[in-house]
Amino acid sequence: MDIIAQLFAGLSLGSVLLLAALGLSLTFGQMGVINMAHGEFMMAGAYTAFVVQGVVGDAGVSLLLALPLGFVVGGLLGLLLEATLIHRMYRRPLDTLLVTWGVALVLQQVARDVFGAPNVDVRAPAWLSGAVQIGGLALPRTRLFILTLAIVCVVALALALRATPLGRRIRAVVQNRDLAEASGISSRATDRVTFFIGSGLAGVAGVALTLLGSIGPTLGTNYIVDAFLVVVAGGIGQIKGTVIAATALGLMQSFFEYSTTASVAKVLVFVTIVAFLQLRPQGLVSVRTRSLA
Amino acid sequence: MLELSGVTTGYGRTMVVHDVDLTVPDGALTAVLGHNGAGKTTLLRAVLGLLPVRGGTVRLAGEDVTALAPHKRVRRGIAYVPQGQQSFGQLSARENLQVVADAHGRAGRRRTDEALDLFPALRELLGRQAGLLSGGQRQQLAIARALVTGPRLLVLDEPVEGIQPNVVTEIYDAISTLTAAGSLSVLLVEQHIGYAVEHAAEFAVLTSGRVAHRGQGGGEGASADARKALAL
Amino acid sequence: MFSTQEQPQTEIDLAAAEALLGTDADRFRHDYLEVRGLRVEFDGFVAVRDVDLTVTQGDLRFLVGPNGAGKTTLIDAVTGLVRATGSVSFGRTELLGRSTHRIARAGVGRTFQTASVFEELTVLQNLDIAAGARRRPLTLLRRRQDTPEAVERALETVGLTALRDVPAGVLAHGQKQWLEIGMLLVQDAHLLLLDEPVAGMTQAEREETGALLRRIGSQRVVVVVEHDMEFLRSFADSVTVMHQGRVLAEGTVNEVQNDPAVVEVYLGAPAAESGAAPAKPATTEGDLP
Amino acid sequence: MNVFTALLRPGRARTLAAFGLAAAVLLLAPMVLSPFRLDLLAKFLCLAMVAVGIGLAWGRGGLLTLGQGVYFGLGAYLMAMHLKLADAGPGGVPDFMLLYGTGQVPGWWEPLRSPVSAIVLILLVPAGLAALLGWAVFTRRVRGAYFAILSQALAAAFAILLIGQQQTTGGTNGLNGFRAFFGYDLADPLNKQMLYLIAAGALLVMVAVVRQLSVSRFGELLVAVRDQEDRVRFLGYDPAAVKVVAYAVAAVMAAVGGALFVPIAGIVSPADVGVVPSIGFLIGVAIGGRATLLGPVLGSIAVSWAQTSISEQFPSGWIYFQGALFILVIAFLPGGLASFAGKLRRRRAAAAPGDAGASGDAARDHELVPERSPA
Amino acid sequence: VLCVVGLSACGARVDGGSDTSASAESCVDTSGDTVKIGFLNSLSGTMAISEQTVHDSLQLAAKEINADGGVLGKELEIVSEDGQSEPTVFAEKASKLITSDCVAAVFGGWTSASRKAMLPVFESQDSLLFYPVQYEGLESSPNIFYTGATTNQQIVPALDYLVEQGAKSLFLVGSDYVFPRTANKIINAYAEAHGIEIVGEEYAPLGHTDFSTIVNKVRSADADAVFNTLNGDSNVAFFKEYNNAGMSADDMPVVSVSIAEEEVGGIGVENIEGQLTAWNYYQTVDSPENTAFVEAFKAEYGEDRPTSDPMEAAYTSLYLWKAMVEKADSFAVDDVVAAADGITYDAPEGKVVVNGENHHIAKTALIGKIGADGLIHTEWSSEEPIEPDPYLEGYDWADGLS
Ligand SMILES: Nc1ncnc2c1ncn2[C@@H]1O[C@H](COP(=O)(O)OP(=O)(O)OP(=O)(O)O)[C@@H](O)[C@H]1O
Ligand SMILES: Nc1ncnc2c1ncn2[C@@H]1O[C@H](COP(=O)(O)OP(=O)(O)OP(=O)(O)O)[C@@H](O)[C@H]1O
Ligand SMILES: NC(N)=O
Ligand SMILES: [Mg+2]
Ligand SMILES: [Mg+2]
Repeated sequence: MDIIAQLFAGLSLGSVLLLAALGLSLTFGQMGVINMAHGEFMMAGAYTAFVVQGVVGDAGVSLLLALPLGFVVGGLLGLLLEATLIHRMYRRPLDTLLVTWGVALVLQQVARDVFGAPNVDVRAPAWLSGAVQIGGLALPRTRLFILTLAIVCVVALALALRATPLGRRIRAVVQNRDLAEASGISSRATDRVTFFIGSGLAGVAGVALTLLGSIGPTLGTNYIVDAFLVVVAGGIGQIKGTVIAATALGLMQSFFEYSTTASVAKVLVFVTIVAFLQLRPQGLVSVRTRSLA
Repeated sequence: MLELSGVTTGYGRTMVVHDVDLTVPDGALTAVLGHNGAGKTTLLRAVLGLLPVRGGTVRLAGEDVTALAPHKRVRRGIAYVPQGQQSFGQLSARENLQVVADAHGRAGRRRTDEALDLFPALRELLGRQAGLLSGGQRQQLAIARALVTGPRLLVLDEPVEGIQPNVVTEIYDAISTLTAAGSLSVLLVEQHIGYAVEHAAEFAVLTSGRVAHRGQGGGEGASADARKALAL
Repeated sequence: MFSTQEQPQTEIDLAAAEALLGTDADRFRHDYLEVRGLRVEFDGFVAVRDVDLTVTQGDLRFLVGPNGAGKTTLIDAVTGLVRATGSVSFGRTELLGRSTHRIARAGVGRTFQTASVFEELTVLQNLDIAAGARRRPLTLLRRRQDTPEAVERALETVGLTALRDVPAGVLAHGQKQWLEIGMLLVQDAHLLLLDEPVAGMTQAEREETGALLRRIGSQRVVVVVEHDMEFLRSFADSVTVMHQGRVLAEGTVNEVQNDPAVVEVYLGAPAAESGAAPAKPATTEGDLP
Repeated sequence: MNVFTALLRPGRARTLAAFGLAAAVLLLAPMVLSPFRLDLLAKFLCLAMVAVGIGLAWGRGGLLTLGQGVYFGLGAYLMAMHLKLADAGPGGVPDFMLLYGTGQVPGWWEPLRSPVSAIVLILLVPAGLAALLGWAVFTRRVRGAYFAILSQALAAAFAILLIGQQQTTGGTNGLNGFRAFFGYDLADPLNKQMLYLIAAGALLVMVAVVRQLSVSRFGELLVAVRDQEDRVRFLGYDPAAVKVVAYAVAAVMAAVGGALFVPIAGIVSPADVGVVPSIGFLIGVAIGGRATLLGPVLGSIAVSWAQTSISEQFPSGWIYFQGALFILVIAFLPGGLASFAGKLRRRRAAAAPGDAGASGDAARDHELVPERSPA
Repeated sequence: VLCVVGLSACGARVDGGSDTSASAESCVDTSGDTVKIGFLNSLSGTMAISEQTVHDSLQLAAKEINADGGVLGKELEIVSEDGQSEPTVFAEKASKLITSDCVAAVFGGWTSASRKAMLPVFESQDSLLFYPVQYEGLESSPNIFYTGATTNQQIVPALDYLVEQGAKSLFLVGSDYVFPRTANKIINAYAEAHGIEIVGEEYAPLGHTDFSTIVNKVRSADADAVFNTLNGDSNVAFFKEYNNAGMSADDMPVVSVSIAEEEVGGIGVENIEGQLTAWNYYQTVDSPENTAFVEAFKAEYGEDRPTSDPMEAAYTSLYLWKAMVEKADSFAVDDVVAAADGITYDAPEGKVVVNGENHHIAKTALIGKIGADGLIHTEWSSEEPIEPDPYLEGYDWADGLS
């Protein structure tokens, strides 16, 4: 019984991590940009939900509206970031980490100045409140919703990358910018689209998080380290790996937490990941290269 | 087809190519020869727009493309095979061709087939990750990829480097066929003077980034002429 | 400082090579490369299988074969870059299973199909690093006071003396290849594995490089992978032909060139050999100065 | 080569001059600064020590370490533990353990009672941990972004671990309230001055060490490893060993910085060692110029100073300022402010021909995301 | 060795017998018609959410006092510093306020970590800190006045209330730091003495955002009530999860000691309505003093700004200092401390009395219930101010605690 409850808790935490990491698997995984402001894009998504609810009122309608709007808001922020800063830094990926960290600081402070330092509240719609009872098990509806949302996002992204030329183009540009240009692919356009989608996913994640936690200027900072770990452990640029890693991390955290404490669990999860990368330095799913070729 | 006048370009503030005039007539092959480090690759990169041109103009079929982004030039009919067996390493060989064919719809798919006919060995490798192919296989893939765009002007930087001899023959035969049909113009950088001069209508020898010598290809004395110019 | 306009033509200097190599020829006398039953597999795809190969000092060995035949993979296996089964020994040392840098310390050096030098470092620094793998830690912590003799010689040998303080990143393709060869020389490798060392060089430069390789080969164990048949004919002592991961033929240049199987998979129709098509490297005799 | 000609070599002469100037400025500070400002400066110098190490590991070696807080923290906590034990007297129990803990000193604290073993441990533990971790990670060829993210996770884990061990580490409170430093009363301004001078001396030594490492063959090798790790392997070096040395040296510098920070600031807490302070250490390095010798030091001191003084005037303004500075410098001036001077100089000389130019911009990233191999 | 490194700059050794406290010479300047005081709150960083409110109410108090003629006829001149939510910065800024700005007293701090960081600074420089937040007790510094509750004024009454309501088992949930851990130690001791079963004790790191596991544990433990010492953002995640898992105040009430009016909005009233809190002040306290305070605050900062316990304690702290100074007729620390005992003040929360011995103040405990209006309404009151007892010396069951 407890085991099943924990299993669900783990899956559900995994789906949250997955939502947070999915966009990163594009911007970090595919494009090599270490976007520390990803968490702040999530925050922007969450505040979008807050604003939408303020305008629309009805919690159900506003949630459904906020999801696409959060995507657009996150995406536009990403686009702006790409167009002003990132595009001049593709050849120095590690620097993007530092620049976007600066951006993250500024965005947090902007949120503080615009919405105030205290947390704000987004109400969950009635149809998401409470839990579904199965046997003695209570599965919170919000958690089920997020799980579903994560699956939808993964499938949509996988399809977009696999079934449309976009995916190929993104990977081509990342691997060899000059060659892509010289093959007739606009690397600027591709970069922007990729960054828009990746950041948009952060916005969606942010909207989803309003169902679970606090909505404040530091919302993103709580997730960013974990989200990067998921991408790294999954194998950079691998959606499949990201999904597996997120799930595994969620389960690990929840089971460790169950048998120890939340703090110890977090440390154990980190240690496990470091140990795991010893075994598979390129992450779960990795692309091989011919070393120097 | 292509007309360079007074092209000067380089890296940062260091100019490597100076004041180069060069034309590639429609349906003809123009060869650029030169020592290591003479600036041949640099010149081609400027033709593609991968390096900013600091002086002079690049005209493609009469249109001034000097300020155009590379991918726009490609859409106007240039295709480029860069030096050094470059590919999109993590894409499969098939995807390497598809990513280019995507922009061309049905024609892209047809030309993919045609390109693969030229390199039958590639057909069996289509599912493989391009980065794991052998050097020569990658180079074959690079030429195929360039052909898929259906270019009017093919820009080749030492295209047969690393390719096995019998395939080299086929590549040059194919180029001859295409140029002879008038459907393709070629700008070729080649160290094998033999090929270059044999197929070229004209050739230019680059020394320290400047055109030091021009000659007519094809004829009897052409090869000797080129070698003499190179020995400068 | 250096500027391209005045960039000197680089040229191989065999006299310098003499000074670099000529010291004690004797110490290499017993070196030979012995490959037995080598097999390399990539998730089910067998890139090299049952390869036996013996190369001795003084025998400038060329390794040819169609694209994808497994030549580079063979070199990768010998230098520890890919996992292989079978046996590779050099001198009396078994190389398989050792880590790359240990293999290098055992005297094995290689170049890469795509030139790879340290672009941020100057030509001199590149060579100095190559020369120093056996330096003691304390030496490493000291500043380089003057150019080691071997490095000076190597600079002259590959004709990069004038470019010694230029970052290697700005060298042209061929210059980088020469730099790599220079690095092999100062590295004091006894077994040199060169993957298409003359790709991208002009005819004249090929000649010079060939002469240099021959000079090195007279003393050390050298294996050259090359598709340029012209070059092969001029400099190879013996040739091994690979095809689909196996050794297809082995022998002198003439033997191999006239082997029908080699002609079939590699050189091309014999009709072309007769000279009708000057578009083939094998027939561009006119290119020889 | 005699000393005189060595001095005349432009690079060396300029460095020596800069070094001498820095030393003079540092030694003069106690005479012009109020005790409070001197204390602040001493604290900044401790942070600058971390920056010097990062300059070596990141600027030269390309190892973007987002977890220097761990080593800073190790040094700081080890020193703090020693000071706590020393304050408690022989066999005594630190005050916070009486309040929140079992009232007994845990076994792993005991080695820190002796001043000598405390100093040894402050140097050895971080070096050992860095070597172990570096060895494990580098031999498995974890690099670039992987390494950065991993080191960041390490900092996060370390902070959480410290917080969770309330009874033995003081938890979020950290350790504070030290009375004496190796027997010298910390309330005495004269002793504070002594601490300042120790910090200044240590910093100068570290700068000298990094300079020696950079100009040595090891420095060249480090750059080679940064650029083409695999190629280095084929020359017979073990790149992991090279990286481990740089990483461990950086760790020790961070630890010494941390150890001196404790008596000067009077406190160390998990807030000084986690993810945010770890990135904070990088700011000064990046802004000063990561690839230069004095850039990290000056950058770090300048940033600390700006943080203290700007936040006095505008609490939230500081965050905008910090963010903007970071964005502008890294995106538009990747060589840091140190390269700004160079740029100006070059612009003035722009007309002059034969200028080798901007190639080899030391600030470029060399460790691409591993899969992005230009196949 | 150190002396050699430090050239000749070697001062006193601890065992050298020199009197070090004399070195802390006060530089407070009271000669003019103004006197400086320092406000030290986190205006940036994670704690800014809470500490900004304290800062605001301190400013309000200072403004009122100045409008009323100042202290001993001298106008208050405020020096504000930002603690940046970091203990180290608090220590540094405290030092700056004392030695550089020469303030007569400092008001601020929130987290116990920040207080612990400042304590040695105030003691060694012999200056005064007024700390306005409820905390874990077990402390009493001659240089600090604690105007928030200590444990016997908040936690113990809350437990008394639960016992009164018939609670037989408790589940403890807290953030992983000193206040919750110490509070829970006290609760355990209390529970043992009162026959209450502690069925679970869980800690989450500060900022922890996923409470599904902890809520699972709470659910299956099925206690009579939950005692919540979570701090900050975690409360939002906890209550949302609690609610979503289908639990409410009716099934299993949660008593919180760190959720004030400010936080209710962020958690969402719908998630927390009907749950209990323990404090010494609510905005709804019905007294003329409070009406005046709330009105003044809203007039200054806007209608939508609630008032809360720490804000009130901070506001009160400034008035208490004023009273002490005026009684002592001096700004000197020693005089002020000597005058402190027995000072009373009619604070918005009711009458408070300074205890000169332990530097805490007597306060009335209030158990409140969160209403649909987002405000907290008193359910139960201790009626009388409770004497502060930071070491719980007056409670037998607490014997082994400190
Ligand atoms: N990225 C660069 N930055 C600065 N200088 C460069 C760069 N790339 C090449 N150069 C310089 O430009 C000159 C010309 O190089 P280029 O690659 O065009 O020569 P090439 O004629 O193509 O030689 P090769 O036959 O070896 O390919 C060389 O001297 C080289 O040093
Ligand atoms: N890491 C790898 N993973 C999968 N397949 C590989 C890998 N390395 C090489 N191969 C395959 O092994 C075969 C042999 O490759 P290799 O590079 O050795 O050929 P080669 O003889 O050097 O060819 P070329 O003359 O074109 O350089 C090729 O089909 C190649 O695709
Ligand atoms: N004192 C507190 N609530 O930390
Ligand atoms: Mg070239
Ligand atoms: Mg090969």
